[in-house]
Amino acid sequence: MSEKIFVKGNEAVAMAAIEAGVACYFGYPITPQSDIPEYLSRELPKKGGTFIQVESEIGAINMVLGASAAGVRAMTSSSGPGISLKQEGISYMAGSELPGVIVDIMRQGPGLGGIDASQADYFQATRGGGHGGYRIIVLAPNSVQEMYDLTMLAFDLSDIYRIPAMVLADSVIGQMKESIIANPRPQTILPEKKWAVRGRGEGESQNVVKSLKLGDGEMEAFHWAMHARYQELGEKESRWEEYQTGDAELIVTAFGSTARIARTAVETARSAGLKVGLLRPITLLPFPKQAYAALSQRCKRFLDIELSTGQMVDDVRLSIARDAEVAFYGRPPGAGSLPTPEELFEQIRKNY
Amino acid sequence: MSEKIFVKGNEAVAMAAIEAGVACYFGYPITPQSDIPEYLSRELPKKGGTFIQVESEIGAINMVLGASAAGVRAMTSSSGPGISLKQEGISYMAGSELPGVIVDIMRQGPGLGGIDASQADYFQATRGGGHGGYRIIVLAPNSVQEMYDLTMLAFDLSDIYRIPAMVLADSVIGQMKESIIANPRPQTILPEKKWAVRGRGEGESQNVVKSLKLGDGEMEAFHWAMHARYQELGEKESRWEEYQTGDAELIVTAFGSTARIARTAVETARSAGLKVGLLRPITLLPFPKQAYAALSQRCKRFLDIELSTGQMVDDVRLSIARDAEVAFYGRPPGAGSLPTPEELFEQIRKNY
Amino acid sequence: MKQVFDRPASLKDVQTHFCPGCHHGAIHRLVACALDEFNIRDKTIGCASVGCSVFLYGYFDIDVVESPHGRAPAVATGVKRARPDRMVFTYQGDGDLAAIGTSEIIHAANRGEDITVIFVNNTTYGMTGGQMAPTTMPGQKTSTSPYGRDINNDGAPFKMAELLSNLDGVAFSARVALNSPKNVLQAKKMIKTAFRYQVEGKGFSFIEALAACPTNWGMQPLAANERVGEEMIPYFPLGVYKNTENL
Amino acid sequence: MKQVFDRPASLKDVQTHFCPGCHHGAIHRLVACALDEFNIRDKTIGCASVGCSVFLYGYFDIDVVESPHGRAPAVATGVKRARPDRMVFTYQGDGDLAAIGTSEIIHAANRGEDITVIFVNNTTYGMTGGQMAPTTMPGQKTSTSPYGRDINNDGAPFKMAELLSNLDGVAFSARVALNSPKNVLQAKKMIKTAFRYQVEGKGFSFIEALAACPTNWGMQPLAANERVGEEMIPYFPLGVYKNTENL
Amino acid sequence: MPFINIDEARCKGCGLCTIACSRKFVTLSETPNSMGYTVAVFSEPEKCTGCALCAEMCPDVAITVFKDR
Amino acid sequence: MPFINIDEARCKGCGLCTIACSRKFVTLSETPNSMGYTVAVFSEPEKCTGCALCAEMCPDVAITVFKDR
Amino acid sequence: MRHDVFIAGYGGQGVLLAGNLLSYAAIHEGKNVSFLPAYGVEKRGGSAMCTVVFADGDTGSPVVGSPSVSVILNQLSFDKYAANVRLGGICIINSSLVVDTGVVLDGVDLVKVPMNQLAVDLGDLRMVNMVACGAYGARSGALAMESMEEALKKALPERNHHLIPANIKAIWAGASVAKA
Amino acid sequence: MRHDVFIAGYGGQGVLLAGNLLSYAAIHEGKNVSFLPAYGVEKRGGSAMCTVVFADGDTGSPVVGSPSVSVILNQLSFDKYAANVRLGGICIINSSLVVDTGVVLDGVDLVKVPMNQLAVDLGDLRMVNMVACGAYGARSGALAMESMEEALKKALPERNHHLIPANIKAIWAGASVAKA
Ligand SMILES: Cc1ncc(C[n+]2csc(CCOP(=O)(O)OP(=O)(O)O)c2C)c(N)n1
Ligand SMILES: Cc1ncc(C[n+]2csc(CCOP(=O)(O)OP(=O)(O)O)c2C)c(N)n1
Ligand code: SF4
Ligand code: SF4
Ligand code: SF4
Ligand code: SF4
Repeated sequence: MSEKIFVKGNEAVAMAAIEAGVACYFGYPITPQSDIPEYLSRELPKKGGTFIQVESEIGAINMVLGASAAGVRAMTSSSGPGISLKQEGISYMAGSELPGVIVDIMRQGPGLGGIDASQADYFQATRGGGHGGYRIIVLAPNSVQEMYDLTMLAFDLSDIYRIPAMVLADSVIGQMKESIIANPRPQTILPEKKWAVRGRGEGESQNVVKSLKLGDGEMEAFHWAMHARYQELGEKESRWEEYQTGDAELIVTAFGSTARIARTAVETARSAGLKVGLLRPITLLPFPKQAYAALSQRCKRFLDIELSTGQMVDDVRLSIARDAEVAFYGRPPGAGSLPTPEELFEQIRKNY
Repeated sequence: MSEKIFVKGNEAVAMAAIEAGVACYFGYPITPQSDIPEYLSRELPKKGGTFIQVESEIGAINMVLGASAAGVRAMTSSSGPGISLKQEGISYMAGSELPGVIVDIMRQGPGLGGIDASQADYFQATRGGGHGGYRIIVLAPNSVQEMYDLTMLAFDLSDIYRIPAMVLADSVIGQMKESIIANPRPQTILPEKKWAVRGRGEGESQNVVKSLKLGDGEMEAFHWAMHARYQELGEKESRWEEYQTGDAELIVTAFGSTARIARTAVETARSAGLKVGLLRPITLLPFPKQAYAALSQRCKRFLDIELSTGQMVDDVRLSIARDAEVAFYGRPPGAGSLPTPEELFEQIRKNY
Repeated sequence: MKQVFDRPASLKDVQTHFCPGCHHGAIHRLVACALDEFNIRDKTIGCASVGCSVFLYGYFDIDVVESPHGRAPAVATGVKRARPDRMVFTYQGDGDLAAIGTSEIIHAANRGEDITVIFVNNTTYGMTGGQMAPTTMPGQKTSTSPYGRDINNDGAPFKMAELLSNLDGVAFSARVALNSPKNVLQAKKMIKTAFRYQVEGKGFSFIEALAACPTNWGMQPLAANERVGEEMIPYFPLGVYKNTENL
Repeated sequence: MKQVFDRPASLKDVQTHFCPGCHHGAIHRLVACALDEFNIRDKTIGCASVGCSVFLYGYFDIDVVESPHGRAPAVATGVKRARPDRMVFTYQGDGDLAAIGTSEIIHAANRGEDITVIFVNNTTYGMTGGQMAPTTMPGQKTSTSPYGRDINNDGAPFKMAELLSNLDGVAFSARVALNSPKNVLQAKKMIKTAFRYQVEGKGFSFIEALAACPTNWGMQPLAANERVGEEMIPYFPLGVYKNTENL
Repeated sequence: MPFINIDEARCKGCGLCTIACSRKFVTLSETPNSMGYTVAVFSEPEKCTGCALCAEMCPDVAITVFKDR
Repeated sequence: MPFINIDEARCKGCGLCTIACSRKFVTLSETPNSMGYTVAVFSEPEKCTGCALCAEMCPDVAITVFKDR
Repeated sequence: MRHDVFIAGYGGQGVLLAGNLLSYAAIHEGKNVSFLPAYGVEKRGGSAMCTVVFADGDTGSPVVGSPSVSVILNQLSFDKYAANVRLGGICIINSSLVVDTGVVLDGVDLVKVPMNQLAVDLGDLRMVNMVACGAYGARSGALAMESMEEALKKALPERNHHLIPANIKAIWAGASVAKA
Repeated sequence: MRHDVFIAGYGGQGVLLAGNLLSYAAIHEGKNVSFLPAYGVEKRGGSAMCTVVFADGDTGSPVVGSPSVSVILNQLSFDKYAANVRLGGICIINSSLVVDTGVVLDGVDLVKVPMNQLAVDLGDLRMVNMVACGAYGARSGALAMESMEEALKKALPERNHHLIPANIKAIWAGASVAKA
């Protein structure tokens, strides 16, 4: 086991990207994610990679589109307003079946917002904030180690399924420092990027990367094909963590930073003799429906906790057995609105 | 009753906007909605209004933000990619509690897409494609007359609730010609725009229009206040149409153009002796949950039809009684993918 | 008998969707000639934009990547940075480049990205049905300027070849036209020069081509062709606006 | 005893959040002086941008509307078109105006919107912690140009006062600095002129103010102030770049 | 003797070639073809100099030029 | 006799005023105040010309100037 | 009673104007009307189609899968759409251009009208769409000739009103050939 | 065993460095650590806080509502956060700056350490954060002095390693005053 290093969540993302062999980073500063471009502006050139601070988030996502179309690993990162501006580009990437990693360190909003942790962009991430009814892969780390590991996973899944992948965290996970093991890049077998534009080359045939599909039934067929791919993703790649769910009579569910706070609340509840468990989705898209379906066969009470007025709770309701109940506790984002373990324990007691 | 006029859906939107007293239109061309700016570039100046073809959709939505902040009625219109680009601006308007009307004539996507009718942007419209977990008002006309009437309603609701309002249609409704009655602007009592920036004026105090909320608990309070406003909207402003639902054993549900096609299919089914009804949401946000809840008390079988792989169907599932079943039939957008009444009748028969 | 004029090899032998008399076709051919000239067809990536030239991939026998409306210079930057040894060009209309794509073209030019930009100025939005463009001329009637472009409301037409020349990153900038054999031959020379700059790694090269859009101008092809010479060229003078080789 | 120097009435009597030695404060005061001078405080709407000047509403005793990052010129256009008889100005940093807001400023200027734009060039992104700006100087180290701005990768700094002067819509464009009493007095004159243009309906007026950002330059206030004179002014020369009154 | 070849299938009858030929050897036919285009026709081959200016003008690359030498 | 007034509560001790006064009548105090700022202090009032240049320089509008006449 | 008619041809044949004319005629008869134009990607040349639905009550779907009447102006459209006509429906073709009616349409009343020729005889090929309208009205009986004459005033821009008499002739010409 | 400590002061007092030091010390003792900095809107001046959680097992929530130990370096922070300390917990204050301890904290072990003074006595006010760390280690017993000494190597940038001996003195100074 290699030595542990004590780093910020955002730095872990940047380190993982380099380990994953990212060739190009394109981004525009925005708090609370600027550590990522700052780290990469320092380290990526050393590795022969390209770092550009672009004039805007729109320019950045479209450079990612171009670099990815050319067959290399490319990424961008942003938050709130910047992610909104990238929606058209993400839609084009999805429509062109281009891989690429987008890191979204959520901050409070709407509008200008601020740097406080938020989970109110769950819908934007999982429903496709952009046009055309596409979906992307969304991974939700809850520790600095996962910021590192899931960033590398994002690159692999994105290349394998040819779907843009997003790492979705917030300022708590992004600014927090923890010791991690900088795991080496996994030996995943990746498909060759035969489709990439590299110059057609002597004799070889023309490659075209595009979203345009005007033939009769062509776009509809694409939608169904992607739909099937999303199903496959759901079966093969859904990831989640269960803690003390075995005999639980109430299952708390939350993702990212909230799941960290909730876990301590669950521990408190256990030591108070309450049979409470925690179900944490690690992949938000695909949403681990199967875990909810299975657990709700036995346990009929769920408590969904989010830093919003309720978004993931829809997916929970759509995933559980019909006779199971879901309570919701939300702390929408903003200064001074981060819940404490003590507070969540209270909620557990109330809903137990 | 004033004389009927035979016009395109898009033209009806533009006429209604003028009747509603829109002072400023800001837009950027994109098919299939360009008839709107084209009509307004001709007619709005005659009424002393401002028409600007802006350099981009981003510029346009932000001009709407500015004009609306200054207290006048302002609007923009676009489709697919252009709507994606407006997401940041819409989030700022929502965060600043600014009224304003956005017309979205959906086209196929993702990416560049094409002019074929689509309903795959339902999530983008109803889940807030932008950041910050806000919601907007979404109205879904299914006739040229409704294009006219709902556009005027959009302006009123937006002014009353201080929430941006979207008119969501597609190329079928936008390009279709029907005879309409150009109703006069309703005599709605509207709140005075005391908050608008007009220059503080002698003695009066400063007005500030902003989304920034940095005080302890300030943004969280805003989220809950808006949440309450959305609930109020749901209770007071939900609109839907029921057709032959009284004794129905199967209820077809669809919005916009699809609802038009479905209605004929339902008629066919009725004449074939099948007890089938149609439930058409007119407001997609607020979603008429109460209608689904009520009908599903008695009728346990629903068939949701959309021009997508399934989006509104989530809201249907979340609204109906737990023991009711929802079947889904989707025709994702694209050339040659518009369903026919005959085809939908087949689906009704299959699910009856 | 020897064939002294034939279709360039980089141009597919297919019928285009362009309207009769549309200059896009001529510009396509000249770009293809440049690719042939430097024998770079197999190492060139074209960045298509959104407009009547959206089917670039259908006409050029090269790898092509589609760009969102106005973003071709950003997409091209991504491609070029990923594959610095390849030749990369964008092909953009005036709505695409001078309206929605303003930021992308200005910053790509300022960074001096080693790409070639072909900018087709036909004073209107062709694909969407003839709305006003940033280059629409004063008084010109379009579907969104029904009373003619009003400088006071809409501003004056952009002169991109001149404007971009002010940026240090720009190595070559020229304006050409296709309205006469003489101008076509001159345009061919300029387009080759623009690509030569990239081949020689000299930096960002820019070609503004004045083009006719008979369909949306509501003119017959010949009349439209004449308008280029009589109205456009006087307002958008042809010539080289920047040429770092002469510095 | 007569008070010969006092805080302008348009400027609230509050402590600002600006760092010691930040020139934003001085620029705020001079804008307030102009509002007082023409007695337009009560009919002026300020369009705040996103940056260290985001709290514009906290310091100016006028109506203020917040704009998304870079979009202040579009927001100002909306306000001005809705209320043509009001005075409208934007206050933007260099990241806001010359990076993400490039399209909006260029097109507002080209349309000749009757607004005044105050552009604060401090060669960095202040609010977000000192990243590279479009105006960051060659070789200048920032948190995203740790090895110094590299012209070949990042392009040369933008000279906005000069660039915008090329657009017909621009009526007045000048660059000022706040690093010495002389320059402050000159800046005061220029800012007043810019607002006078709007008061007289003469069209789009633009002020670029060179400013110190001690915090992100990692310098003491006095050293930062000196840098403005020694490094910035030679590269960004002060003066009037466009003045339609002299035409 | 030089001559040009006009590809009927490519020609859209825009007529730009006709103004290219100083000697007016290229003209448009009177009758529209199946596509509704009045395509270009080459007259008096014997006098063609093979300057290829018509071909240079043609936006649809419908003209090819031959010359001996 | 002209004099200036430095508002302790506004002054952030940046020192820009000190370079404005050609005669160096404005200097920075040695000891930081509660905010940690070494604020500006006005010395030798009797010689002040009331040119107000220090006030013009002050980014925090902490200086007001008085003059008789 | 609910009527629907599908009209197809190539760009330039005035398919949309025909659809508008029938729409205004139906409106003149106090019907509710939905007129749905359909255009392919290449708006120039290519094919043009439209569907007109009119009824006393609700028009329902503007989209029609199997039209009760189809009016087809060229071969390409015939090959592509003729087969859609519903059993017991009518298929009116422009026999000047639709030469090969290979597709057998049993249960469908196939009406051949040499529209180009009739139009040319009347002096202007561009009136082919009027001939088609007349043929539709006469054969389907869904709309009165008089209504179409009235409709011309609304369907045609002022500047073309001088053409109304000629157009009326064309309508009647189509009618006389088509009426069984 | 799970430990948590909350440190608050104003910008410039080295709160975050203190948090980092304790983190590295805990790591040195083989613990899992979560260090969560918290910054207000105005990053300049204003208040600085951080929370350090360390445990043999899972650190769980990086956010702590009622800390078991709070180290408070100025009056403002005391007034705002002292009351949060949990029953039976420890509240170590910088008595040089926290003069008014009006808030009664029953069930909490209030430890007064004149940190500024100790630091100044040792020759550098900037070592106030080191004094605080020593006080925390000694009073809570959660971390060994030796671990902190070790931690200095990692918490301080190379260029400041010459200050380590002085810092060690400061740590011990704080410790000696704080240990009951
Ligand atoms: C974001 C976005 N906005 C608008 C459109 C619609 N659109 C497609 S092409 C085009 C402009 C075409 O004009 P131009 O760029 O001048 O090229 P041309 O067709 O004249 O060659 C527009 C506005 C789009 N596809 N995407
Ligand atoms: C769309 C978007 N992208 C990024 C940001 C983050 N951001 C806030 S201010 C700013 C730039 C500040 O620099 P500048 O405009 O130069 O103003 P200054 O702070 O230097 O006065 C950035 C990138 C944002 N708020 N919105
Ligand atoms: S519309 Fe204009 S630009 Fe487009 S193909 Fe036709 S002539 Fe060319
Ligand atoms: S960070 Fe720079 S620009 Fe911002 S307030 Fe401080 S000194 Fe001024
Ligand atoms: S220029 Fe070409 S397309 Fe035009 S008429 Fe001549 S040959 Fe035909
Ligand atoms: S310039 Fe103003 S803030 Fe700076 S030291 Fe002088 S008085 Fe204080």
